Amino acid sequence: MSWLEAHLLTLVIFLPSAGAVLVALLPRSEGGQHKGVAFIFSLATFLASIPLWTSFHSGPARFSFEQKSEWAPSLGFSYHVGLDGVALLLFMLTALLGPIVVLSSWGYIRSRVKEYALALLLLETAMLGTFAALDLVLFYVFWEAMLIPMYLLIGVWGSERRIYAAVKFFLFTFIGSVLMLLAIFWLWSNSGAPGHRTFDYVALLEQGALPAERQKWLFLAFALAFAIKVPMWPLHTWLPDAHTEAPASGSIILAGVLLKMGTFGFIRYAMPLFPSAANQWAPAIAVLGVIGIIYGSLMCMAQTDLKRLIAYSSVAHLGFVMLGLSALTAEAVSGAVLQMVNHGISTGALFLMVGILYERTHTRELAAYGGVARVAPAMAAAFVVITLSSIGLPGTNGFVGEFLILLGTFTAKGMGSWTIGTAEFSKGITLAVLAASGVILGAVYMLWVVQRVFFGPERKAASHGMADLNLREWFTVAPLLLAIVWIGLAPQPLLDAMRRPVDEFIERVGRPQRAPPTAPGNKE
Amino acid sequence: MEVSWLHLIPLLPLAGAAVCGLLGKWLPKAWLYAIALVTVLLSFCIGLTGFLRLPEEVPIFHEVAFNWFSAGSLHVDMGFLFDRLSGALTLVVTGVGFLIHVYSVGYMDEDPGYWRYFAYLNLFIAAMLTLVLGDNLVAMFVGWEGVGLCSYLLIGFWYTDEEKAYAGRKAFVVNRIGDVGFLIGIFVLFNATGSVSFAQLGVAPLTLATASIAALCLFIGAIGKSAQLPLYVWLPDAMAGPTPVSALIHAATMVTAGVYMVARMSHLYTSAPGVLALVALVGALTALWAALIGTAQNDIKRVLAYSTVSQLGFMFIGVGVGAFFAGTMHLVTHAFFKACLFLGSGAVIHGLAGEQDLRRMGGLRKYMPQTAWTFAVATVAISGIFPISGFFSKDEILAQALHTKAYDFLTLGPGGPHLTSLGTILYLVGSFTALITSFYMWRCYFLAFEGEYRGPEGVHPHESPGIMTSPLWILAALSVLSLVIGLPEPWVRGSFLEHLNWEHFTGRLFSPPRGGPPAGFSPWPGYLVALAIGWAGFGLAWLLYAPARAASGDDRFAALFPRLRNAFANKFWVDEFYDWLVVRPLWSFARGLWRIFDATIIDGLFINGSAQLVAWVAALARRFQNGDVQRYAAVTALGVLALVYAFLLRSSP
Amino acid sequence: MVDFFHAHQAQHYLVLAALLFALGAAGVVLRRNAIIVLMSIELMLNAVNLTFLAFARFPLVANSPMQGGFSQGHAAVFFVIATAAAEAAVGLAIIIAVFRSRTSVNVDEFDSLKL
Amino acid sequence: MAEAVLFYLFAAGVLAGGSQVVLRRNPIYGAVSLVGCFFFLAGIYVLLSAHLIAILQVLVYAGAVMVLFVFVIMLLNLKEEELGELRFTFWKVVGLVAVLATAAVIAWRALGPAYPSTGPARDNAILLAAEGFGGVKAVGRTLYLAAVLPFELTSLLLLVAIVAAVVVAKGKI
Repeated sequence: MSWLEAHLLTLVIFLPSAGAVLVALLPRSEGGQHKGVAFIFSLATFLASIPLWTSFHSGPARFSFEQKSEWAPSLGFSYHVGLDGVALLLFMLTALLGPIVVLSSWGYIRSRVKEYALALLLLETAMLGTFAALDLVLFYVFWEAMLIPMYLLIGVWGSERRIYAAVKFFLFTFIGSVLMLLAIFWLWSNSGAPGHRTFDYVALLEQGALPAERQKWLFLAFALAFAIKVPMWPLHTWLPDAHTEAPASGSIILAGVLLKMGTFGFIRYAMPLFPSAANQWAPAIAVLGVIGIIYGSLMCMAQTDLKRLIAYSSVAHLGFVMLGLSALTAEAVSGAVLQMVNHGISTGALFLMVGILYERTHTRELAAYGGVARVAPAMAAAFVVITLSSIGLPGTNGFVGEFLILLGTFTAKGMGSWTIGTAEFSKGITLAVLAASGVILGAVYMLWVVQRVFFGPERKAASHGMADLNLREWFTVAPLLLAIVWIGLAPQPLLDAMRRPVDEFIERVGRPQRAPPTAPGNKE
Repeated sequence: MEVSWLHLIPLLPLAGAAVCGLLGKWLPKAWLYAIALVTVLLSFCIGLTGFLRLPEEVPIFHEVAFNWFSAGSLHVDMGFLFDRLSGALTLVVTGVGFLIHVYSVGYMDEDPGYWRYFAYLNLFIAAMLTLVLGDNLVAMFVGWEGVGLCSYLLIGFWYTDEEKAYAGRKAFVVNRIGDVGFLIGIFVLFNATGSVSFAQLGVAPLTLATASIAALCLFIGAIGKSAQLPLYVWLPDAMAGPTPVSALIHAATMVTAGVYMVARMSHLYTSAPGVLALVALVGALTALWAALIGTAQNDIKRVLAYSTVSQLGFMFIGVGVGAFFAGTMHLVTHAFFKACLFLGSGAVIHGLAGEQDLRRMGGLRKYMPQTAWTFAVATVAISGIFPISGFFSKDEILAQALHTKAYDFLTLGPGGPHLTSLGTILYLVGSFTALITSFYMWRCYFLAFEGEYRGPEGVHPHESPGIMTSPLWILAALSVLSLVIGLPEPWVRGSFLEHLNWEHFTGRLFSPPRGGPPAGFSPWPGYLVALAIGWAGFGLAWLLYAPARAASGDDRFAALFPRLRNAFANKFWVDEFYDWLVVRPLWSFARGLWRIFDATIIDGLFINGSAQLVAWVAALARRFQNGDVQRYAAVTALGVLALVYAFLLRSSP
Repeated sequence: MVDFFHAHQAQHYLVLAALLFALGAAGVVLRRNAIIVLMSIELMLNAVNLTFLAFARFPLVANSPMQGGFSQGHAAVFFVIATAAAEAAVGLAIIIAVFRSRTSVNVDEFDSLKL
Repeated sequence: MAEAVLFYLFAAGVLAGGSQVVLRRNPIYGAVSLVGCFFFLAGIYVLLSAHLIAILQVLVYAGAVMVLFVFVIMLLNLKEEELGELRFTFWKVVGLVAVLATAAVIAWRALGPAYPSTGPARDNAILLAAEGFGGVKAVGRTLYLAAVLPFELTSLLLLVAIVAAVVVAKGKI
């Protein structure tokens, strides 16, 4: 194995940081060279990550491209990175969105361009690192490192109520993270004798299950951090504010990658580390997921602000993902992972389109729009395709994910059943049927948006000679459109990549190992 | 037989759609037309070749194009199944589709969005072919939703009109309600059998409960797609689209998908006789309901739309009584004459510069004789007047309903009365509906083509160009000729026509209902009654709307049944009822939930409330932070005292 | 010699340190003049130094567990002295700076730190 | 015996000097008595065998640091009315009481039985005295061998302090 091969992952992770260093060295100026550097480095990151995808194969090792260097051996943490199929998909998604994000706000960001480019590049490294980390401390460092550039993106380059939104975003996320940090420390202190303790994810995973009583609290601590990030109902209210106030690039990152951190955290950390607790809480999470689906959809129908509406649609979509994860069947979990990617692409693209609209009209009010399709037909066509993906039409990526989730949930016999009176309702079937109603509501609100914005007579926002997509915007939209159709028609490579981690996940969480008996009298 | 060319049938129109949609704006018009038309024609030719070469013993072509997705135990192939049923429907879809493409060249020529139109139309053909040819439920669902999408796009084709855009959205959403039922049906079947392919579902043993639930869920899908009670409301509004679209999608092909699906899943439905009865009942009620509304509509396309809903009801009676061949046969014949009717109405609208109101037509036979003749032929067909196709196919359904044995084992509840008389009820309802059908179709014909011209001044009614009339003639001819597939089997036994006989042709395709097919009844009594009914409807229409005084026909009708006609004219207020019951409460609920729960309780009370609490505590703490360093020092000294006390006096011995 | 140790164990030095510390602390709490506050802090630091030295001189165990032995106490005092020098320099600089802008060295007039 | 006399003498000097710092209204008297206090303290250190520290106390504290204080006091040249009155407020009283109570607790505890007159402390002290404890060599070995990193860092601290003092006091650079 050549040096390059052994360090490829690390190189990709830190390539944007190298760009950030370069940006920092460049003098402050009015020109576009900061954005240019950011674009080149994010594009290079994406290109460099392509070999990861092409040379990825599920070998005997659980993680590919693994690299481990001691960092502080006496404290048990190390620089340990690697990718399994699930992480790889999200890693690729992040790398793909990187250059698109830089291009998306090219014309819109005019103040503090240097800092903006810095924030974007550092954020990208943090995001990539979060997916690749295999050490809990490293993971936590990357996880928190995402927070700062994102906080600045919202707070500095956002719109009117940006400070409120940024603080809200920060506090919400941080409260969860702190509990997770405590749980990480607990795991560490429990992982061996002093001097032999470890933060290493793989080592912790192989140590076997903790007592059920302990798992419960640790799982809750991890789950809270991730649930806020997802965000699960009722912890979602930071999301509409953050999305509404963030600039387009921030919204794309937020929807495309940051929300995935929560669901990724569930599938990578919270559930496998604490399998019996996960198994025990899964129905509750599934119920919250379904509430999120229906509630989020209803919220969408009540909005008058375009970005806020799409933010709420994320709540609904992520509800699907959480439902799939907690169904604990191979179909549903595969669907959930696929849906993470799908949501990143389609909702990212939606925010991209909204950003393009906003750049022209400077309004997010739905009432101001109408008849845009007449003046900007290509924009309308792109938006409709993305909408179709968002409502899960067959042939687009959204369908495969939603279908697998619903089918997997429907057949989830392990969830047990509720008894109401004498009637017995299988939890899986009930939840799948309820969640399916979200499919209807999704069509209701998304098509309403399409009609409101693009159809009908031309209203205020469309009237002053709105330009259609320009070349730069095409470059941002086209890859996402291609991805939508490509994943819709040929999702199998993605499903193949995630097969092994999903199977292991099911193996570990789906059928809980006999947890060591808890202390007598502590009967669970 | 495994083949490798089946995927071409849907792929060609899809490629056409892609070219038209992506490049159409820049292509010369002639090229675009050529691409759109030739791809469909090629599909038709492939379909025809395949159809003629179907092997005699196992008349099936099958192809697995690629593995679409598989996860866990689920395995979904993009596979195609070409048997006599799907083959025939392929021919109908591509054939009628091609004719409508031809017609559209004339109809849409002046519209600036013509390239978009042809892209959508080709996409529709591709989706419909996927629906028909799919070899598993998921592939079928792809087409199922795909046609819904095209329907949405084409209904809202003239999107600058808010109402038309709304109609498209309504169609999609109502269809989605059904689609969710379909999805759940797939899940139930997969849960029970572990497979989604027709081949395995066709032989899988199912318990009555599973079969019933699955059949019911799938039927909900059919209700949505095929516009049956209670989800039919989108179809009349769907007439907002260009008229050829109404002909192709909302009459001939897409809306019949539900019937096709029930026929395709005959094994499942015959395993669930209760649901089968429900299918027939829903069909009968819808047929009657829509026919009644159709008597009092003034928009020529709406009349045809309600007649479509009504005819679909007939088809469901057919499949619901276990006579899957009868239902699908009516599907085929209906495709021809209804497409002809719609295209005829399109020609009328075209010739009257956009006028759709029957009250402002009249006497058009003089101005557009070709349209009038073909329209008349199709009207004869739909009214069930001997001997044109509709007569045979509709009567076959009614006769099968009367003699059905599908419900012999069915009781109303455990130990309740047997439902043997259900078939008779269906027959009576169906016959009465046939009478009304004949009446309103002739009313429509008389109002439009006979009597004096009542149209707007300054409009010069004119015949359409040849490119539009020739499809009319072909479809009219097909409406007549397709009678051969409906001739009773005993009549044609032994002759070459036997191979064309639909019952014989599809013989082994469908599972027989539990009581077995009805056999040994004479068709004659049914024919006589049907003949009488057809003419009676014509007579009634003549009484009220005789050519000479067609204009005042509605007044006479209203004078006869004032309240009833008012109810018909207002479509039984169903739209208003749904609006009141579902639509407005849902939106108000969403807004209320947002304001009260999301914004006030979660965000206001819990989130900002806790922030407020922190602020109060901080305000309290701030009073101690007055900036006086010496006070800080004093407090520190107190703290040191406490620590020293704790360490030195409390803890050590 | 021996008698002396007998008579003067660590406790005498510790009591002296406590009193000196109290004097310094009282100065910090009571006096308004910032320079005197600073000098009182020096007193407190010296009281601490005294404790270090006393404990280094009279250890309860025979051998120090730390590398460097009981001289570590002296090393600590050394660092305290260095830090105190630095602190005095910066503290006096601050006093000068504040005096320039406020023409006062009274600490109770410095309250711009309050929220 | 002589050492005991010396101890009480020095201790009295230390306390007297210290109390002058706190009680004198004019800082210049305070500073001068602080110098005296430090000298007496250096004597105490000698009694504790901390010879090097005692020398440093005189050189650094009584010398360098106190010169700085005196210099600043002269520089500011406060007028009589600017010196400020000693004002007792509630919190000052609380602080004073707390300080005195703390000292009392420590003293009471120190005089208690933690350090018995005979026993290990005494034996260890005798042992230590024989090893040249507190001399330049002993302390130097500790500083340069065991605590070399903090020792070097101290230089950094002093550098920072110099820069900070210049920046803060200079106003505009």
